[in-house]
Order: sequence, then C-alpha cells, then structure tokens
Amino acid sequence: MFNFVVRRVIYTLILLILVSISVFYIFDWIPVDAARLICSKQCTPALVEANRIRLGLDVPVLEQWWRFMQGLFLGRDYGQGAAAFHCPAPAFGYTFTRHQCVTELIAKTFPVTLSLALGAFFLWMVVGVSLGILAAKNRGKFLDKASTVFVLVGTSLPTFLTGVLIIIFVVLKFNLIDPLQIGNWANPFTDPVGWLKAFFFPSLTLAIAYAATYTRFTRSNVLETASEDYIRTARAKGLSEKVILRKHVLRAALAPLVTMAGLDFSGLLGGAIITEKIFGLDGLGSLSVKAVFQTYDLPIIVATTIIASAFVVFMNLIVDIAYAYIDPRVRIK
Amino acid sequence: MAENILEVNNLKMHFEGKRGFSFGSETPVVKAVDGVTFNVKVGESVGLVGESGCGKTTVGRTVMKLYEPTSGEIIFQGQDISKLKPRAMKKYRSSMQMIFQDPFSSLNPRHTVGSIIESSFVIHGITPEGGVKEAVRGLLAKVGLNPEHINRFPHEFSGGQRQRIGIARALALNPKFIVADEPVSALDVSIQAQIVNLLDDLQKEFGIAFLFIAHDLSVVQHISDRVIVMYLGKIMEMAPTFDLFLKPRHPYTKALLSAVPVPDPKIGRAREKILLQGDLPSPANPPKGCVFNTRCWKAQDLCRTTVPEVLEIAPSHSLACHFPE
Amino acid sequence: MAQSLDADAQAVDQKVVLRTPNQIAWSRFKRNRIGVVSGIVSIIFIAAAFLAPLIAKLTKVDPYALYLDLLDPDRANFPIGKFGGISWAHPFGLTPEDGRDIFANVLYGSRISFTVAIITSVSTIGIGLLVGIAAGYFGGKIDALIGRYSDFLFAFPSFFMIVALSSPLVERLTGTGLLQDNSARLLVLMIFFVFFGWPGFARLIRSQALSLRERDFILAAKSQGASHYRIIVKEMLPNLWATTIIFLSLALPGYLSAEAVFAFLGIGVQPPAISFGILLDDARSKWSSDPAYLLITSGYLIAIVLALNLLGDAIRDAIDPKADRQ
Amino acid sequence: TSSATAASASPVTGGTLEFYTNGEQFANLDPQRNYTGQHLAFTSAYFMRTLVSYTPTAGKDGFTLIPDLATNTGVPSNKAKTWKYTLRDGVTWEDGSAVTCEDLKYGMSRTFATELFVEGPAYPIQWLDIPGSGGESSYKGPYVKTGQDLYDKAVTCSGNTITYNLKKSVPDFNYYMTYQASGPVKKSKDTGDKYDLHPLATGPYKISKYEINDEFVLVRNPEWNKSSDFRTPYPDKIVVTFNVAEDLRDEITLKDSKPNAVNLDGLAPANNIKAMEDPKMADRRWNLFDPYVSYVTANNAPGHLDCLLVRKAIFFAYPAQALIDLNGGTKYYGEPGDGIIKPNLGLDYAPTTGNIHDKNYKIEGNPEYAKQLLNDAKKVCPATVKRVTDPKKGISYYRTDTATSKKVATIVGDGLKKAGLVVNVSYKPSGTWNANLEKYKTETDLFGSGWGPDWANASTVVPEMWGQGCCNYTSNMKATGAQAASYKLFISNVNKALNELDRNKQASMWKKLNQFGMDQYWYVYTAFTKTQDYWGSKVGGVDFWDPQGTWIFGNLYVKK
Amino acid sequence: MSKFLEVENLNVSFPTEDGLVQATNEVSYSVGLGETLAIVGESGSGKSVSNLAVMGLHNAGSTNISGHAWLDLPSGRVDLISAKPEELRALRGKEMAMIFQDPMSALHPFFTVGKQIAEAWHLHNTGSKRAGLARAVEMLDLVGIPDASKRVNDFPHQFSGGMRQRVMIAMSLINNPSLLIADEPTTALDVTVQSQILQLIKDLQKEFNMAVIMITHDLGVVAEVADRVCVMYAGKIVETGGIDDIFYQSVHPYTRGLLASLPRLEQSSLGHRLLAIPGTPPSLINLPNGCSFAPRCAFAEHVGSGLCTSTTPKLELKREDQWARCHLGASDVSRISQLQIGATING
Ligand SMILES: Nc1ncnc2c1ncn2[C@@H]1O[C@H](COP(=O)(O)OP(=O)(O)OP(=O)(O)O)[C@@H](O)[C@H]1O
Ligand SMILES: Nc1ncnc2c1ncn2[C@@H]1O[C@H](COP(=O)(O)OP(=O)(O)OP(=O)(O)O)[C@@H](O)[C@H]1O
Ligand SMILES: [Mg+2]
Ligand SMILES: [Mg+2]
Repeated sequence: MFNFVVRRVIYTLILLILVSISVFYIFDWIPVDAARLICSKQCTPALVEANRIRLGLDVPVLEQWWRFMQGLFLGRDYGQGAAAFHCPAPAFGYTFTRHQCVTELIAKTFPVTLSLALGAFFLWMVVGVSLGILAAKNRGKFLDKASTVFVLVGTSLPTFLTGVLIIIFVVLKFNLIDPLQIGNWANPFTDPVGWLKAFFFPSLTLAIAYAATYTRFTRSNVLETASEDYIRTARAKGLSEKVILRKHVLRAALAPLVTMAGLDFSGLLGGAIITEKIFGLDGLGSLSVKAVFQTYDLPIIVATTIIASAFVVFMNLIVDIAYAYIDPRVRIK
Repeated sequence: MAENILEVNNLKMHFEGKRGFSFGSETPVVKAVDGVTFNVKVGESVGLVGESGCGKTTVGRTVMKLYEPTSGEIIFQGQDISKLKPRAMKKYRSSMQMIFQDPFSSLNPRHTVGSIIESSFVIHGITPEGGVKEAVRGLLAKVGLNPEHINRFPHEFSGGQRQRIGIARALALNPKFIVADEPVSALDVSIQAQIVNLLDDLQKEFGIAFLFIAHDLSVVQHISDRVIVMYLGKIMEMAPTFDLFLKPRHPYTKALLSAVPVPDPKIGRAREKILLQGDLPSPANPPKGCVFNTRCWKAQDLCRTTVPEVLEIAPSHSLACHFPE
Repeated sequence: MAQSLDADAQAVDQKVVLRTPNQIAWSRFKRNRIGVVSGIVSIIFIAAAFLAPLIAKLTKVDPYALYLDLLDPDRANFPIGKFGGISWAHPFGLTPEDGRDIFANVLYGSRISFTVAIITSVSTIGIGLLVGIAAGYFGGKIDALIGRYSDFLFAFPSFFMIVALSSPLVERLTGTGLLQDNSARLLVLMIFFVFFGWPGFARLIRSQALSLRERDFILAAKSQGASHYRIIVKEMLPNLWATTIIFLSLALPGYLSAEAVFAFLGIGVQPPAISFGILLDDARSKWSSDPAYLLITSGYLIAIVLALNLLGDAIRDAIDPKADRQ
Repeated sequence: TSSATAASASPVTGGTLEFYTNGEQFANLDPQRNYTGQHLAFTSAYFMRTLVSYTPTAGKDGFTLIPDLATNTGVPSNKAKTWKYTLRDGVTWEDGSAVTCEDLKYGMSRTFATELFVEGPAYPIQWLDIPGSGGESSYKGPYVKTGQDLYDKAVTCSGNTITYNLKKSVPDFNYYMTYQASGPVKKSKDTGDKYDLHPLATGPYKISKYEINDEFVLVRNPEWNKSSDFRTPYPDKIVVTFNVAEDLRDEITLKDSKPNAVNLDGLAPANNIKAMEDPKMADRRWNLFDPYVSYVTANNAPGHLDCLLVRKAIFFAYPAQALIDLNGGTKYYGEPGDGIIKPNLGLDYAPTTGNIHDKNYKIEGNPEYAKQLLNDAKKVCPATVKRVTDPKKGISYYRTDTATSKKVATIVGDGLKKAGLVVNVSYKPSGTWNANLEKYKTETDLFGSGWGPDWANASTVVPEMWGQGCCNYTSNMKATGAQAASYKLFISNVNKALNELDRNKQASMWKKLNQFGMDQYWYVYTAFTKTQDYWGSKVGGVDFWDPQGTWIFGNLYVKK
Repeated sequence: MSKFLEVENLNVSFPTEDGLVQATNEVSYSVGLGETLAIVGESGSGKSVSNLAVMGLHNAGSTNISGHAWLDLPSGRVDLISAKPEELRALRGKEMAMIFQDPMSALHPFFTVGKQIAEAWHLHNTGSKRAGLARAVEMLDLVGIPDASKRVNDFPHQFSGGMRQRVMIAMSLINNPSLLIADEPTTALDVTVQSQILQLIKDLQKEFNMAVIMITHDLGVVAEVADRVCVMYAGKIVETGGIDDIFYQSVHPYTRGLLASLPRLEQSSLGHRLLAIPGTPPSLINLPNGCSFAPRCAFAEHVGSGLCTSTTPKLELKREDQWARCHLGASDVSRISQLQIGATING
C-alpha cells in the first residue's frame, strides 16, 4: 500500500510537470503574441519588445516554465526598474490588464468556484444517489419511470439552457431572490443565508445535469450489485431487505461513484465555465474565459490552465488512494 | 520407437509484472511454467494433469507459440520453434492445432460456423480439392454435425456441438499434433463422453499426436498413452498411463489419485483417502526447495531446501521427488 | 457415429429462436415503442437538417434573406405580431433585428450541428478504435505508452483549452489561406472535439479488446497462424461494433449540444452561417422582448437531443439488454 | 432637446449614490491612461482634479474652462508655444501632503512611459519641445529615464508655477489641461502599472474600495479643503456595482428597483424603446445627441477600395435605415450624418453637399444607383470593381464577434448584395481587437468605429480621422498612386488649419476639409448618434455635460 | 416417518421474453435429519432453482412458484412456499442454510470474513459485537482455517478458493441449522481441495445431525456423500432412490446412460469406448411431448406405439423405495441394456 501511494504520488508529480511544461509550449506555439496584446492600440516594435521582457517571454520556453515554478515557491518580481513590483509566493504571474498578481485574482475567484462546485456537488450527490436508489428499489414502478424522465431531461438539456431557463422562468418570474444577489460573494461562515442566495440557483443548474447521470449510474449499479452472488448469500443468512440494501448493496454499488464523483468535482474546480458565465459568477472559469475573450491575458490563462490540470491530476491521485481504502481488493500486496 | 513430434526442453514461461493504463498497480512476476522437459511422440496421446493454476494451459499455449517463452527449447518436427517470429512460425501452424476448453468463448460469436472453419484455409491460402465449402461440409460431417448447418452461428448450438465445431476447425489442415486444453471440462457429463469418444476416434483414425490437458484424471486416463503430472509450474511425475494410475510414485500423484471421487459407492466407501493440507501456493511466490513440500505429508528438511531433480526411475517413468513411494 | 449425427441435427432444429445477434437486437428494438418513435423522429430531424435547402425552397423561405419589412422599427426591429412574428409564411417566426426566418435557420443550424456531430463522432470512433485496439490487443509497452498519453490528455482542462486555443488556431489556419473563416472555425472545433474525445472511447475499446484478447477464439485464430491484421479486422472488430454503436448513440447528441455550447460562447461558426449556438445566444439575449424566439429555438434543440438520447437508450437496450441503464 | 428638469430643486447632502454597469471595471483610472468621456467626467467630478476643468453646467456654458488646481485657465505666450499655470494654495493629496508643481510635472512625464501607458491621449509627445517623430519621443518616461534632461527642459517648475514649452503653436493647449493625463501624480506614491487600481485622490472623495468585477466605493476625503475647490460634494458615499448582467441591469432600470442609482450603460435597444415610451419614466431619462460620430471608413489603399466610384457606390447602397432601426431607430439611435463634424461641435459644423444630401440618396439604401455607379467605375477602375463583386473575394469587412456586431454585418452584407457588391465578413475576437488594430486596419476594406472630439474644436477630429493625428488608430488613410497628390495637399491644408490661431478662420478651414473628405467618400457611412441614459427616481441634479457627453456627476445627489 | 424437509410437487417457472421457462416440474423430494440427499443432473436441469425456492431466495416478482415445501419444526410444520417473507427470513440462516457453488463471488468483497460470519450470528442471537466475533473465530477454527483468530480480520480476496468455501460453511453453520443445502459446493475447486471440503461437510453433518441436500452434477461426489439420490432431467425428477439402488440397479435409462458414459478410474477402462448419450437436453421453454428424455433415449424404440413421445410418464415406484419416471419397468430396463451394451461393444 505504501509503495502504491508513493508510486502514485511520483507519477502524479511527473504528470503535473509534463502538463505544465506542455501548457507553456502550447501557448508559446499559438499565434498569439501576448507582448503585443498588452500594448493595446498603438504598438511599436520597441514597445512590443519591452512588453516581452516585462512578461518574461523573452527567454526560451523551458526557462519561462522554470521561472514560473520558481515563482510558485519563491515569489517573483515583475516589470522593470522603478515600476517593478513583487508578487509573493506562490506567484502565478502578474496581469497587466488587471494590474494585479494572478494569485490575488485566484484567491478571490476560487472561493466562488469552490462554493459553486460544493453546492452543486452536494445537490447532485443527494438527488442523484437517492433517486437512483429509489428507482432501483422500485424497479419498473412509477418512481422508476419518473426517474427515467428526469434522467432523460437532465441529460438532454445543455447546462446553458437550464441556466437561462432557471433565471428566466424561476428566479425572475417568482422574484425569489434579488437578482443582484446571485453570484455576489458572501462568506458562508458569517453570512450563510447570503451565501445560499448567491449560490443556490447556479449550483442547482449545474447539479441537474450531473444528478441525471448519477441517478442513472446509481440505479444501474444498485441493480447490478443486487444480482451479485454475495447478495444472495446475505439473503440466505436471513438478513432483511432493508439491511441488505443499506449495508451490502450500497457499499459495493456506491464505491465506483467515489472515482466518478472525485473526478467530476475536480473538473468543476477548474471552473464551471458555462454556469459561471450565465449567472455572472466571478469564479475561476469566468476569470479564465474573460482572460481569453477580453485581452487574451496570457498570465491568467496559463495560471488557470495549470491550476485546473493540477486539480484533475491531484484528485485522480486522491481518488485512486481513496478507492484503495474503500475496496479492499485494490488495497494489495 | 516412434520419433518425437514435439520435444520440450527446460521450458520456462514467466509472466512479467503487468502494467496497464494506470500507473502504480503492478503485479509481480508469475513463474507459471518453470523448467519443464517432456516429449510427445508421433501419434501419441500425452495427458497433462494438475491442479488449477499449476501451469497446464500455459504449457499448452507456449508450446503452440501463443506466448513467447521466457527460455527453453520447443522442438517441433525437428525444428526449434521457440524463437521463431510469427511469420516464420506460420509454416508450422498447419501441423499443430489447438482445441480449447470453453466452447463458448472459443468460437467468434459474430462468425458463421462455415467461416470459422474455413478461416484455416483462408489464412494459409489453401484451396482444398472440391473447394473450401465442400471441405467444410466434410469436416462438419467428420465431427458428427449436420453439414447443412454451415451458415449458422455458434449461439445456435449446444456446448457439445460447439466443441465439435472447434474440433473441426482444428482438423481442417490435417494437423499432426493437437493441444487439447481441457476440451471436455466445460461440458455436461452426458456430453463429455461424446466428445471424448470423438477425440479418441480421430486420434486413432488420423494418427494425430495429442497433448491432452485436463484436471479430470479419469478422462486423462481414458484417452492418454502417457501422463504428465504438474504442480506449481514444474513436472512432478511422468509415466505411461497404466503405470501411473496403478502405481503412482510421487506423493502428489498419489494424493491426487486418491482425491478423485469415484462414481461407485462401494469402492468409495472401501477406499482410503489421502487428504492434503491447505491449497496450492501462489506461483508468484513458490515455496523453496521442492514446491510440494508445504502440503506433502512426507516432507523432510531436505525437501524444504533442495529442489529434487527429475529422474528416470523406470523406462519412460520420470519423477521429481526425494522420497518417492 | 451416424447415430449421434441425427440426434444433433434434431437438437438444433428443435431450438426456438435461430437468429443472428443482430436480428435479435433488431426484433428487441422493434418491440420498444418509445425507441421506434424516437428513431422515426430522429430520422425526420436528420433528414430535415440535410434536406434543409430543399425544404427552404419548397416553403419559399431563404434562410439568408432578411425580411426587414416584417420588423417593427419602432421596437428596435423586433418582429411585428405576436409570438415573434409567427405566421404561415414563417412558422417559427423571425429573428429580431435582422428578420431572418427562424424555421429555415433552425433547419440550417441543425445541419451544421449534425455535420459537426457526425464527423466528430465518426473520427473519434475511428481513432478510438485504432488506438484502443492497439493498446488492448498488443498490450505491453504500446498499452503503457497509450495509457500514459491518455492520462496526460485527461489532465488538461479540455473545455477551457478549446475556449483558449480555438481562435488563435483559426487565425493560424485562415492565415495559411487554405481555408475560409467559417470552415477553419468548424475544422478547429472538430479537431478539438476529436483530440480530447478519443481517449475516453479508446479506454472503453481498450478494456474490451483486453478481455477479447483473452477470449479463446482470438487464441484460436492466432494458433491457426492468422496475422495481427486479420485477427483485429476479422475477429475483434465484429465484436466491438456493439460498443461502438452504443458509444455513437451517446456521442451524437453529446457533440450536438457541445457544438451549441461552444457556439454559445462564440466559438465555432459565425454568421452568415447558422448554428444552434448562435441562434440560442441571440435568443437568450432577447428573451425579455421576444420569449418565443428562445422557446422555439431551444425547444427544437432539446427535441433533437431528446429524440437522439431516447433512440440511443433503445439501441443500447436492444444490443445489450443486461446492461441496465435507464 | 429636453434636459433634466430636476435641477430647479435644491440639492441634498448625504446618502449613498449608486451606479451600476454591466462592465467589469473602469477602463482606466490611472490618469495617464484615462481617455473616455464618462470616465474623465466621473474622475474629475469626484476625486481627481486637473489644472483646468469644464464648467459643471448644462448647455453651451459647459464648454467654458474654469481654473481648478490652477489659479487661471492658462497663460499662453510665444504664439501659444509656451503655456504657464500657477497652482492654487491649499490643495492636498488624500494623504495630506500638498499637491506640488513637481507632481504635475511628474504626472505628464508618465505619458512618455509608453511601455506602460498607451491608452491615454498622448498629445504631449507631439507637442512638447522634445525631439521625436510620430508616436516616438527621445524621452522615454520617468521609469526608464532616457532623455530625462530633455523633458526637464520642456516642462519646468518654478515655485508654484509650471511652464510647458511646445515645439509648435497649440492654441487649444488649455483644453488638454482638462484631461487627467495632464494631471498630477505623486512620485513617491506611484505604483506603476498598479496605480490604475488606486490613484491618489485630490478631490472631495477618495477610493475606499476597488474590486474589479465587483464594486468601487468612494468616500469623503477628509484632507480636501472646500476653500481650494469650486466643487460641492453631495452624497456621503458613491458606490459603483460592476458586472450586473444585462438582463438584470435593464430590469432594475425599468422597474426603478434601485431608485438611488444611475445606470451607467443604457439599455438594450428593445428595452430602450420600451423605457423611452413609458410615460412613467419621463423624469428618469433623457435622449440627447452625444458628441460622437459613428462611421465606417473605407480603406483606400491600393488593392483595397482605391476607387472613388466604388466607395461612392458602397455609400449609396448602404442599408442605413435597417442598421439604425436595429439600434432603436432614428428617434433613439441617431441619423445618417453628412460628415465627421457633428452639429454639436458648434462653430466647426456646416452641412456638406453630396453624400446624404444627394438626390439619389435613400436612407434605406439605393442599390440601383449604386449599380449605376459601379457600372461607371468599371471604366475607371475595372480591377477594383471586379474584386468587390467577385463572390470569392468581395469587400473584406472585419468586425468584432459580439452579437450585435454580427447582426450589423449581416444587414450590411445583405444591403450591399442588392447592389451586386459582395461583403466578406471576418469576425475577430473582440478582446484582442484593439491590440491587432494596426494589422486589421491594413487588411480590411471596411472598418467601423466612432469618434468624439477631445474638446470643442475640429482640430481633434479632422486630423485625427483623416490626417496624421496622435490618438485615433482607426484612420487608415494611406492614399497613394493616383490619389497621392490630392491627399498630400489635403494634409498640408490640415496642418495649416491646426496652426491657425484665428478660431473663426480655422473653423471655415475645417468645414472645407470635412467637405473634401466626404467628397472622396473616405467614409461610406456616418451617423450622428444619440444617447439615452437612465437614473433612479431618487437621483437629483441630473444634467447633461456637453463636453463629456454624460452626466455632470458632481451635481448628482440623492433625494430624501 | 416424517422427514425434516418434504418438498411436494414443486413447480417453478420464469416468464421470459422468449416464453415461459418451466424450470422445475412437479418436483418432490424429502430429506431427514442426519441424512444426505444428493440431487444430481445436468446443467440447467433445475437443481438450483428448486432449492432456491425452498430457501425462498427467488425474486418474488419474476418467478411463479407453486407446490409445497414442508419443514418439520418443533413448533410445527411450516410450508416454506406459502410462508410470509418475514417468517421465512426468521428461518433462513437459523433452521436452514445454504452454501453456493462459487465461493469467489458468494462473499462480499468489502467486509472482513469475521464481520460477515458474525453478522449471521447476530441476526438470530443477541450478544455483543465481541461475542459475535469470538463465535466467528470458533467457527473458522471448526472448519479448519488455521490461525483463525487472525484471519477473521482478513478480506475474502485474501483467501484461496477452498478457504473461502470453508468460510461459507462456517457462516452457514454458525446458528446450528438443521438443514444445509449445498449447491455444487466443490465444482469450482480442485480435486484435492474438493475432498477436503466434502470430508468437512460429512464431519459437520455427523456432529450436528443435520439434514444435508447436496446438489451436484458429479456422480463421483454423489457416490461419496449421499444416502439417497434424486436424478433430475429437464426440470423433472426422473429417478430417486437409495444410493446403492441408483448406482447398481438404476431403472431410468437416463441414469443408466449417465453412469455408463463416465470414464472410470478404478476399473481399468483403458482402450474401450465410452457409452455416450447422444443428443443434448431439451430447451425448457418448449418441452417435447411425452417423456423429455425420449429423443435421446435408446430404450424408447423398445416401448410400443410411440408411447414415449406422446405420453408423459409418471414418477412410479419401480422397486422398494425407488421411483422412476419411465414407461418401462425395472426388469425391462436391465434386459434391454444388456442387449445394447453388447451391440455397442461389438459394433
Ligand atoms: N497471461 C498471463 N499473465 C500473467 N499470469 C498468467 C497469465 N496466464 C496465466 N498466468 C498465471 O500462471 C499460472 C498458471 O496458469 P495456467 O492458466 O497455465 O494454469 P492451469 O494449470 O491451466 O490452470 P486451470 O486449471 O485453472 O486452467 C496461474 O497462476 C496464472 O494466474
Ligand atoms: N431467473 C431466471 N429466469 C429465467 N430462467 C431461469 C432463471 N433462473 C434459472 N432459470 C432457468 O431454469 C433452468 C434451471 O436452472 P438451474 O439453475 O436450477 O439449473 P441447475 O440444475 O442448477 O444447473 P447448473 O448445474 O448449471 O447449476 C435453467 O434452464 C435456467 O436457464
Ligand atoms: Mg487451464
Ligand atoms: Mg445450479
């Protein structure tokens, strides 16, 4: 087990290094000259050159990457001479269009994304899993059919439509929440109601599609597990159906959900782009998308890409290790 | 004395630790076959028995060159084929064929019976006299199936019939040597006999040499001239069938024979049984010394330290035991 | 031996069903009423998409024509009349501001969306099959390599990468002068979909190939001397079709809505070409003044995706009734 | 035009005045970057003072300059090549220190730091007596310090008096002093790029919070002395909320759900009409001509629209009506213009001849006449005609990829098609549009934008749009070949007009030049646009500031 | 004498897409305490289905069950088929227990074996967790798992096949049931392990005086463990009787065929052909008219006027305590088979 974990961690780190280097190469390769973009309307070659130095794009890609990595651990100076300034570690870069260290931006937007992701995660897990279980339990009956409809609708509605429809036909129609409050950051610890108001509907939107998938997955897993031999064994012992479901079936049926949920969740941490856009949430997704669409703000783009990758890669690691704990068969040798 | 069609010398097949899509979960090396030496004479039927996981299938497949052996020689019709590349191997393929255990998975469910059997011809670019279709019909008849069923799919047949299809496929190119890997163990008793008889007949009729793998000793006894007993990747005992069943010399063979349930209550009641302790150790981590020592009632210190050599104790009767019966 | 021959013949003849797996699947499918209906509806949608020019001609509407005189200049060029200007001539009404016929636009939009979805699904399947089989069948180093590579690809935030990279790549493509603006945009989008889409399918195929590889009929073919090529093409592929068709039935509606999502973000084709995303984005921004526009365009998209999803479910149930997905 | 009527009531002190916008941040607050009317008006009204200001009064009087940080509006000498200002006493920064001449000098020097600041009006680079050409100066700004001695000679301080030495006559120099770019920056508090987020206040308010995408808050500046300023602050607090979704923004305005707030953006066209026609909203809105001219310029470089008749054909085929309707109609969007000088520029405007006054001009487009013109053009410039009618090539038209932009392009394409012209639209990412401007403007044939004068003189219009100005980047006059000679003459006339000290003479020169450009059909479409703005029912003191085309922010107060 | 379990006319059928599967048809058998009944038959002949019905382990919705299965409890006879689910549940694991063919999949992979065994104990006893676990160790010890007190905390995948089957046995016997149904408990195991397990079951049966039903398709196993035998074919019991009767003087041609087709280790059968039963068992959906075995039966032609293919034979008493479902009498069968064997060997 220890070996397994160590090997996984090393692999994860290697993967992360490779991915981050690739990100640097990719953004170097594409025909976008960030040095030119930040000099706005009137670009002279000298100005572009100056910008290149300011952005640190004047050195080979690998060195750019290395400086980035150093910056992560040691902090980094941006700009030159009198106008230079320092971003403390972990420095993800500096954006000249928003005049801020990228780390500050991330620190500000991440809680939003995290709230959205957590809210959605909670909703879809609760709804998806319980509906899936209920449907499996009442296989072929009304509830099962109703859940089928839910699954179909959920998987057929693109998030952006769900979001728009929820805003138009729920939020605005019934005046549920001061529209200005949606997406306004509120600290969940000091202002839980404000937090709920800000994130309930966006989370709901996001949760619907996932909940549908999870309902389907849970239902089929529960049914599949229920037909396993060891469930028959449990029945032969004289266990009641309730206990069998609760203890024996769910344990095995829901284990694969850990992997799925972990990866889905980590995917969202990188930003739920569509939902954030529709509800005007200021999360990582919006940050990165705006960076693309507004000025192609390379430092933000690179930083968010790497962060999103890191979430995925690390979550993969965590999920793998967690799964090994949940399923003793994986916990080997 | 008839010459050998197959000679296997110190064959080893070790499966490397497995790596796949996910980094981190690697499996250890499995010494599935660890130095076996035996031969099969022309037209002879050799049985290979042993407990599950002892490496019978691996021997069969390695001999067929479905696996690249780790080391050792496989001399087929006088030629060492152990290192041949697939293309060079093709020449020998028509003379050696295989029959599989599971009649369900050995036939491609998406092909008709006809195309399954004719594939042998297609692959080797052979057009038999009277055409491929005719030849296929002939083969079907030969194994006791209705030639009209040439266009049916495998799932329309019962297990025994499917096994016949598999046999027809193996016979297509008139092989000289067939590896039959538990050809009847998946079949019901009433069907088993049909197939055993069929194989028996074919062997006699065409003089095909067989390596007959089975864990059911009574079947092996019925069909083989000679029997090899394997345990944990190694040969324990090798002897003519009659000798082996009459007077097993290796403790393991003895235990194995005594464990076979006899379908005769009176004999069963009278018989004394040797009950082995425990189970087969893992081939990934075999015991030191004689591999059988952990379950052997006669094991002594020597057995735990020293690997017994395979010695010929009587004409064509070999044994690997420090303390034979 | 003659005796057993007869008995066998009898046993076979006595069987109730003598059908190929495909026939069985088909008959199972035919019995599923929802499946049949959604199949027909899907075909109608697809036909309508690809026959859009013909339909437009028959109904005498031009998707590119601007029916400006049917717009109300006093309402910032919103259509005259209720429900977004629905009339016999324009059954779905007109787009605000530029007065295009929504019916024709929806048809043309679905044509682009379907084209994207079909091409990407097919390419994804092609690459996925190739790579998945290579990994699963050959195993070993190839498998490890492909595995690592797909781990690597999975680590990228694909959605965001598409957003971030597509317009620079479009620039690069149009810069070569080989492609026009919109074809470049479509090509880039499709390349991205395929690029990030294949590892998923390849993994699926790999695991199937891996278990197929252990099936005795593959070993049988090998022992007969069949080449790798023959084994893959003749023995494995026919057994992978079911998985492939199931994947296709999921991928098609998936890519269809993905195209819309990206067009909604401003990635993908641009006017005068028409796509769902463009229509939906436009409709969304005008929902308060012209709700019919949003309802009709989103309704049409949802209907297509729903029909395809239902069809996919039915196909899956028919092919693989045990796998109990809803 | 009817302006606000609430001005008659007496203003109330206290309360919170709010603004809301779909935007995510102020384009720029850094004084040397600030260049849009509304931002200039906003910053100077509340917290950043300049040497000179426009009078905070509605109507023509608004154009009158009044001293702000300075004691006068500037003393020119040496044929307006030298300008002197004396600082007022008692003006302080928000940290309590006095605003000095050095601060002013340092502020303007930042304009030269083009590696950092390029967004602002960069007139000093052309004007100050420092060698250099075009946008390049020998002085590289206070950070790099190259040529610092040259700058120190051009701008000098003696006590409280600052002197600007120019290399040519600039009669309008004092107008430039209303720009934040001319304003002070305290060197020790300069944070370079980051200064944009928190410029130091000199006015009655100071920034207490600025979070991009979120909120901007101004509170009273305790270091500010009433005695040193003409301003009277009313609200206690000013809050700008960013990033309000467009739907919500419109909803708030229509329902007056935030009565103490001002809509900084306006409304989507359809809602705009709704709001304008709603009698209940009568005293919460205005509809006025803004200072801007919206235009579509034709690239007349060789290989592009280098043929006068073709440009003219495009002009007459242009579907102006549909475009105007889509934006709200003539009542709200504006009318086709007859030049680049708008009537509200006053002195410099006169109706032109030809173009929209031509008898063949139809507001909905006149494709027949355009076809006729194209036919004529075939004799003069067959290659160009062939190109613009070739379905594979056509007129290349770059636009940003926003939703409205796409609709406009569609309508333009459709309109020109009727005349047999082919339009080939390329949508470019709006975010990187500005950065690629230089490239785009040489590639595209048609190019749309808008421009308002920097102050009430066509000297900030004609040279900028058609000549060799400093600050407008959409100008793509590269007339060569057959047109080279006449264009050269045009430029020399522009330069003459620029140096003309007699304002009336100058005005008539601008009029002629305007006519010339229109006769060349350098623009294939111009519109004199209007603006509609909205505010809540509790907002008082609403007046239109003509020079800035927006509210007189300093007059706004929150009603009790 | 009333037996501990008496199954009467048990019919189990499954409605499927292709038609009604008549898995068992009028099945009756019984077993007494201390007795072992072997049910033998080919794959799909209904062995498991009938015993699952006894245990009440069929899916209620998709199975049709009729008939009776009387359990002779001290508190009175209970019909397991018509009993309420709760009653049945109280009996399962307590009075009757079952072990299954595949020990690999019959244990829950996520719980330690100790927990799984103790769970069975807690269900029918009250006691602390620790007591349950102690009891589990005791049972593991009893079934011969070395080092039981340590291994209770292991997971099933850490055990070999034979050990898992021991765990299954320990689990099913923890409440001292009076009836143990073993459904092919050794089919998945090697011969050496098989004989260990069979011995274990025999020993335990003796110790606890249980009624055992041993389901198998291996006549060798039957010979070793059974007191009485039921032979099943196509959902029906074709012959039943004492062990020696079935092996040495079977009446039904199918039983005879089975015995004759076995290659045998003991009598040196080298060289001579096996006597195979031709053909394959019928599908359970459309059973042929008459005797299900008739199409494969070498005796059918000796019965007059196509009786075998038209009339379904009843289970009749052919000899003392030996019933068979055949139109032929006991003496006919042995006469004809003598003839046939001679013919095959010579021909
Ligand atoms: N491809 C493989 N990779 C790794 N290990 C393998 C592979 N094939 C077989 N083994 C291992 O090698 C050992 C011998 O396997 P083999 O299949 O030869 O046994 P067998 O005697 O045929 O058993 P059985 O009676 O169950 O068929 C087993 O432990 C098995 O797990
Ligand atoms: N749930 C079910 N639905 C439909 N048919 C079933 C079901 N369960 C069993 N059957 C059918 O009932 C018949 C009897 O099955 P059963 O499991 O009792 O056979 P068996 O004698 O135990 O065979 P084996 O030796 O293979 O275990 C088979 O034909 C089987 O296909
Ligand atoms: Mg094997
Ligand atoms: Mg069974």
